[in-house]
Amino acid sequence: MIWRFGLFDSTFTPLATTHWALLTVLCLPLLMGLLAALFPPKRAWPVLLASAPIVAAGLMLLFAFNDAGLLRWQWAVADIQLSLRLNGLSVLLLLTTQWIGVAAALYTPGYLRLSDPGPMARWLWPLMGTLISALSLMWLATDLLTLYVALELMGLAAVGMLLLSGKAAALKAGMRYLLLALVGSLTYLLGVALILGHWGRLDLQGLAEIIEPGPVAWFAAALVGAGLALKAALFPLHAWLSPVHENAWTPVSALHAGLVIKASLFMLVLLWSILLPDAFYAPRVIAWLGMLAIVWGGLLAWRTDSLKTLVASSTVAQLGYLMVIFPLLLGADVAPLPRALAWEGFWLQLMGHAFAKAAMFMAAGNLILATGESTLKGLAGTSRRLPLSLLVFGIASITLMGLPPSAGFTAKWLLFEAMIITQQWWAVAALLVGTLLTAAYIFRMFRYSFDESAPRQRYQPLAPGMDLIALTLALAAFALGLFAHYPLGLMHGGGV
Amino acid sequence: MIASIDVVEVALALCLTGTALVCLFDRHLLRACRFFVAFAIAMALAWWQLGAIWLASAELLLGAVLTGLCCFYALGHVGSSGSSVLAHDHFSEPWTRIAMRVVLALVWFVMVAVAIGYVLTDMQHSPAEHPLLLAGVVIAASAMASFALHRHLLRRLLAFNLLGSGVFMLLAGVAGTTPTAQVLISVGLLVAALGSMLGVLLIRQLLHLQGVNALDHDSGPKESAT
Amino acid sequence: MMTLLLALSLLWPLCVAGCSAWHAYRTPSSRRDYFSLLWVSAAWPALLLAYGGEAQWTIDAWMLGGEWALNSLSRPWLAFTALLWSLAAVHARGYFAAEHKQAQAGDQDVQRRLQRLSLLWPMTLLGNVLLVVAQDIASFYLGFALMTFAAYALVVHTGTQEARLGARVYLILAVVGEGLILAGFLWAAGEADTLTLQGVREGILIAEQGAWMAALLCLGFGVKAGVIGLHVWLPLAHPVAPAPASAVLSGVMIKAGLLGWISVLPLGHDEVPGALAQFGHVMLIAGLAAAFAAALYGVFQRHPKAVLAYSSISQMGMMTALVAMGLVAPDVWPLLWPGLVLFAAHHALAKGSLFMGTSISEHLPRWPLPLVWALMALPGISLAGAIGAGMISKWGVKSPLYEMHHESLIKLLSWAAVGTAALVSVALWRQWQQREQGGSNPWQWGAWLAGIMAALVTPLWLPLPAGSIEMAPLKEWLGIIWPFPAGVVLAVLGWLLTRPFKGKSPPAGDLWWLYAFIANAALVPIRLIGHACGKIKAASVAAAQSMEKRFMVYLSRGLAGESWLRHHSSGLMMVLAAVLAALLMWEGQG
Amino acid sequence: MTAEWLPITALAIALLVTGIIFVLPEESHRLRTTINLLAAVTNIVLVTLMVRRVAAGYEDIFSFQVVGGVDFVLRTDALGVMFAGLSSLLWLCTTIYAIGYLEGSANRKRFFGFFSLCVASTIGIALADNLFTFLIFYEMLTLSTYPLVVHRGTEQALNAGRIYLRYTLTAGVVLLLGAVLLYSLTGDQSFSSEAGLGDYLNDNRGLLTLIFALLVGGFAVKAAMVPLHGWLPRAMVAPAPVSALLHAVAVVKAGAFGILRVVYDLYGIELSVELGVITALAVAASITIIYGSLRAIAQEELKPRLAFSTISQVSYVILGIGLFGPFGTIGALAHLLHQGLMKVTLFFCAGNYAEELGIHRIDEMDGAGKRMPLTSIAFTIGALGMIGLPPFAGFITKWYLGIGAIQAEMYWVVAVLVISSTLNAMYFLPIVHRLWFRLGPSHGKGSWPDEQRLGRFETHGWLLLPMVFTALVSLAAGLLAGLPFSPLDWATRVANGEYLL
Repeated sequence: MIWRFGLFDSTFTPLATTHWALLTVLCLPLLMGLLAALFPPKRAWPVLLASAPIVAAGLMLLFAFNDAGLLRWQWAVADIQLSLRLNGLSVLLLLTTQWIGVAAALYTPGYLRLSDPGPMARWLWPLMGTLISALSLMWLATDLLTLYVALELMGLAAVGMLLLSGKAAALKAGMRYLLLALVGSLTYLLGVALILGHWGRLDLQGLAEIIEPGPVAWFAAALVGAGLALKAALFPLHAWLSPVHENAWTPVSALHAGLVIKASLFMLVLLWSILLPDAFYAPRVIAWLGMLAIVWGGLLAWRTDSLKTLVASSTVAQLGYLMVIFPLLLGADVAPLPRALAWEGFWLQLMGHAFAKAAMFMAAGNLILATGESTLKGLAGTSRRLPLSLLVFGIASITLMGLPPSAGFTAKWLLFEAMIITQQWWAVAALLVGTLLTAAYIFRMFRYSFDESAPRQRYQPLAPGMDLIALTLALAAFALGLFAHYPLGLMHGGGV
Repeated sequence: MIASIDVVEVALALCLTGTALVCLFDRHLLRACRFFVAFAIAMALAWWQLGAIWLASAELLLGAVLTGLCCFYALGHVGSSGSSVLAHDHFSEPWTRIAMRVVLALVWFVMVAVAIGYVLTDMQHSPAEHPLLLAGVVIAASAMASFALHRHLLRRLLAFNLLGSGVFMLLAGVAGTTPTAQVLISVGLLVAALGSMLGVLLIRQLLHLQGVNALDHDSGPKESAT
Repeated sequence: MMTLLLALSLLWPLCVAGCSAWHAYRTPSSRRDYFSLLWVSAAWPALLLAYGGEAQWTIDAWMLGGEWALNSLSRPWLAFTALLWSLAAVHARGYFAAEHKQAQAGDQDVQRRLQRLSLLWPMTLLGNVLLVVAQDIASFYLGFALMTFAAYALVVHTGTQEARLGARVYLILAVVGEGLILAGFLWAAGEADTLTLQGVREGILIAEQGAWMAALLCLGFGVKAGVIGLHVWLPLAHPVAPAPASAVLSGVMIKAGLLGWISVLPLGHDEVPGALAQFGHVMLIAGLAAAFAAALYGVFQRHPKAVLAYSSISQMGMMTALVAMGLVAPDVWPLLWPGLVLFAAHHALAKGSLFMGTSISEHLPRWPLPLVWALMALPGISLAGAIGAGMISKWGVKSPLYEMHHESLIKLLSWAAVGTAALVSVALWRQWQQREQGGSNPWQWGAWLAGIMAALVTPLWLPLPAGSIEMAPLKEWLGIIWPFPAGVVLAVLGWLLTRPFKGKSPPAGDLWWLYAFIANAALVPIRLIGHACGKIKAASVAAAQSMEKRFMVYLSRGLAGESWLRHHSSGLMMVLAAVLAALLMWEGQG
Repeated sequence: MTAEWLPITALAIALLVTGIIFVLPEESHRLRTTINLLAAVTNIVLVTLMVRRVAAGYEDIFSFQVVGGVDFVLRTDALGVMFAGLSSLLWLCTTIYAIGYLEGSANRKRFFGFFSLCVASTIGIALADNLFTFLIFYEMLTLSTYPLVVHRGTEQALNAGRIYLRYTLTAGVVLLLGAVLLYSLTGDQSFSSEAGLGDYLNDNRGLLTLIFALLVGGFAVKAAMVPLHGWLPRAMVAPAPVSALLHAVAVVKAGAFGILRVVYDLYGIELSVELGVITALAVAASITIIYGSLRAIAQEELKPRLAFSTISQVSYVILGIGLFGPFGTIGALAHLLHQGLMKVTLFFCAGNYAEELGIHRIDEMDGAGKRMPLTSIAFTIGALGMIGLPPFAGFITKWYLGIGAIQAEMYWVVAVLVISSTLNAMYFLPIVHRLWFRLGPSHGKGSWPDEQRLGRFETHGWLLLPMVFTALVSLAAGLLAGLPFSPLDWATRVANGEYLL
């Protein structure tokens, strides 16, 4: 399990150029964000210009990984050993982060121009930069300290971004999120304290070697798990999520739903697979909660009247899919084949959802922006006037429903295979029910949009490219599904 | 660790626990904030006692001064004209909620204590040898519970800060004041301070916008809609 | 050359129909000629073809593989079919002259009717020709179906209440018949894996269930041939159809059924299995029953055409019996079939003339009445076997039976001929009663006269194998002729005896009314069940809807739990941590 | 010589057109029409090319790996090419028809976009060589038809769309489960593999049966087999070209085609017989046939009657599969094409009546034959073909099915065929009768519900042309069934391949 996270020594020392690429990836978003705060971009092209080196650095790392396998950088500051590593999973998540981040950034100028954001708008840029940097750091981190730093950085940046819209509802939701996120990190820290106290080290590779099952590992796992579950909005600790998304700006929601909560989940999987390599019940508790999440989130989204709540609740349900996989990822009694399938399915689902959810938020944002209504009923007749936004929404929702040819489908296929091999019929049922519920709420929304009997109203024209950016993301989720072999192969590449 | 009971540590531990509990459960918030400042100073002393000078100064600066100022600002005693809306917590919780939180606090207390017991095996035999650690457990558990119990935003913020301190204390207690632990704690302190500042700003802004001091029913209509 | 002729004889009617349709849309109604010479000529190529000699064609591209042939059987058959069609067409030109004028004067209703008729008449003809030459199942079935369904227009032509009833009965039975034929063909062809009628014959012979296949086919064709029980459309459809249509219906179209039998039954084969022979007996009895029952019932009819229809049933009964002999006594068949064909041909022309005669009696030309009635009686007398071709055809049937010693059948057939004679005389009498003066058209009576002539000299022009038919020796004449006077006498006696009873005559279509009653009675419970099902469905839909509504209420109430979750997030987090810790501990210790 | 570009190009063209249409502005009608028609014609050319290559014995395969053990494979085999041919032919017809039908109405961009997508999915379904690829296009079809069903945006249409999705998505889920079960049992199974699943029979009999039930059950929803047919009559609210395509090729046929693939190419006939599922299939199909016909009789509106007729007719295909033997197979395959041609004709006619005269109910059709002769002739051809009368296409298939039933010694099937023919006659002949034999508004009796004068002819030329074409083709398919490359001939070729004759 551990090798999958790239926690082993690399064969080659990284080239000097990769150092620069690493530096670019980690720091440039932050710097560019600060720059943008000073000179807020009004058009998309400066953003594109600024993000080009970041993406280029990401691709460079990808090629470097392709050439050399696992990359590992190490420094010693004072007495503390710091190290970063890049394996297939990190590359994938890094690229996902960058692309979604870039898409959100490109989307932002148009959005801000149209939505009259107020004076706080310029702060969005540094926060966004911080967020990207923190996320990039998280995918590369190899010790609990760095993870903690990245987690906190990300959390605070996320809270800040969510607050920017300045509406009272947003502030309330943000306040709740802030408090819960802080408490969640403290709980995580408590778990880390136990680990540090017992084993005296924080580097994951070392911990993975020396940790054996025992009460300390279990308590630490429980605390870390609970804290991260709160931050990752896992059912039943998800309730802060939808008000937050409902009131935030569209690009912020997209980033948050696509990436931020996934980061906590990533940490949860990472730490648990170190702390609980062969637990039986804990992953199952998560899985059972996941089943509930699928149903609950689906029902919430089904009955809601607000478009953004629908999208946010669907995140809860989609996280349920990921939770359901836990017993296959962790635990001692899983054969290698289903574990490998579940592993691939998990990350594919995660990435696919990230792309699709980001696209969906953007599409929803476009719809809301254009119609001036945030309720589902307000969408009546949009199929005539805003076909492209709806199409994007539709393509994104195909991924969420897990219908072919999307990443959601391919992931579901892999997961099904894994579950069938291990005979987890409940999980299979949950996934199937989830598909149907997803379809139910998605098409409830479409039903409104196809309603032709509604009175015609004025629509605000969208900035050029806003739809196209969303479309690109949604199609990326498709491509990820159809050509899943390559990214999944990348995940193997570092290990075997 | 020395075998005999360190009087200074015990005193500090008692002082910390006492101030923390008052801070957590006093409905009069101005008083609670004062106690919080006192707690932070005691905390700094504790760090000093443990030999972490850097942490002590950080705690003094970030915890006592900055966070304290933040709290008073939230109450309207620093800077802008004060309003007394926040000064007193008027919420009365149903007894079931209180009972549940008490039970949870106990459970957490036991859990954390047991966990630490496993980490420091010698503590199982003589728990009184680590008074600060014990205080940390008590503070963490009760702060957690009161965070879950309270609805008043400032009180929750205070509870969070106390929880942070408790956790740092535990961390230092079980891991010693190694550089790694110090870095962890400093990051935590910084984040707590930043969070508090952000939280206080939010509280003020919310009060300004809507006159609310708790997060009740913010999106109630959304849920009840079918 | 023959191929060209065949193509022409099949395509010509199609062209005629096409022209008719073209005119309907392109020629103004006042100048439209529905029954032009072109139209009349529709059957001529087929007639020519019949005299062109024997030939065979195979066309693979045609449906399931086309096999067409003119052989010793189909040639005479085609000849009399095409001849009667031609005559009837000529007759129709006269018959519809009055309506034609109305149509040109602008009566839209009449225009519509004539249009329909002039379009579907050639189509019916086409079907008939096709089925005669077809040797493969698909073409045969195609011809049969085309003829059957296109003839609907012929029956319904006048559009009156009775016509619609007759047409409906015709159509219902036709559909039933098509179904039976299809089933029989499928079964037989499926067992024998064949696509030709030849194959079907052989298949039925060797198949285990051959008798049942034969039964299905026979019943299916029997609808057209008016086998007893399925004959009910004849007396309902014939009186309402226009005279030329009745003529072809009764003359050649019901013969299609007969041809069907001959085509599919392994007649005259050496080793007819027992079951099949058994079936032959059943068929024989059915045929004779039809022959007698129809005569008995028919004499009480009022409408001359209904009487003639019953006469057709009776005659077809005889032919049924003769066909059945091919199964019962296979050795007689090689001698019998030319006689049967002659019998059929003669009956076709004679019955055609009789039906055309009904139109003459309704529009009497300014001729001496006795002459007219004498002319009218001629085909009837011939039909009873007393003169002309009738005699020869009787003998043609009788002599093989004599040879093979089936005297009892001969007796029965003779008695049936008595019935025929009685029917014919009743028909003439009814015509006399219902005669009307006025305006016979030369086309009309010309065709009629030609028909009579053709009927009387049938053997002369029918291209039967040489030497298969000969004149009856003089000593047998009495045996052939006697049924006619007997029949006439019986009819007169009967009329005299029943005159005191002023009862109503029994309705035409006898069993139909029983069928209709049974079907209606059977429909009642079905409808009830249908209604009940509908009610159950409505109730379940309503129940489901109310359940859904209730569920939605519960659901929205339940979803309010979301806000509870929101306010207890931190508490739940504590619980989760505690639960996870407890579980792990328990699992680790346990 | 290989031409692996062939299948993917056929698919890509349809997808490309979809993209182009979505990008083009709503107003550029002419350009859209041109592109649409061009693509449809190109596809026909491509399929013709495929037909020639398959006839010459080549099979072109295009594939790439999606994830480990699962490939995306397109292959031109005889069966697939047959279905692809039907799709591309009817694509052209329905496109022409739709252009005329939707002239002047709103949302045409959306309509044609999804229409092309629908066809692309159908082509994908036709050429898919394993279950995974098949499922991709199958679900794509489900989704792309939804906007077409709800196109009008009325309450009724939206409800119909919802019900359509309820059925098809649930079926999709069931199908997915079955497919994954199968994959986890056997791995990636190409439709072209000779082996079949016989190797797994001994150990996994129950599981194989279960998978079969899941797969066929899933496909049966689209094939509208009773009791899974509820969506089809409701989906009638869609515009006529959609109904035509839905009924003739895209949706119901996709279901039937799926069952064909499962039985013939995935399980293999021997195994299906061995499992005993074949007879069950035949029984289910028979029930559907009879039930559909009975319900059709009870309908008083034209399109619902046609819809129930479809339910009944599509099950002929299933019935043909259920008859173990080459004749049943030929019948099933030929009916796939024949029914498509005839049904599309009927729906075109129904659309024409509705557009030109506003006729929706059957009792409004009196005398329409005079007003719209070509339409009525086409309708008559379609109806008589449906009844199974020679020389129309329907007869050919009915014949083969009957022969197949006899050879499989399932005599009751013949009874089913005969009864259903009779029932078909009962619901089609009255319409034909009304068209030609009843007096109606064109005879000065009453007036049409909503008469328009759409064109120089009896109605708009674009509406007339495809209808006449399909009517003629369905006539020719029966009349000249013996020609090489006729539907029957091709079906025979496929069946020979399946039975290794």
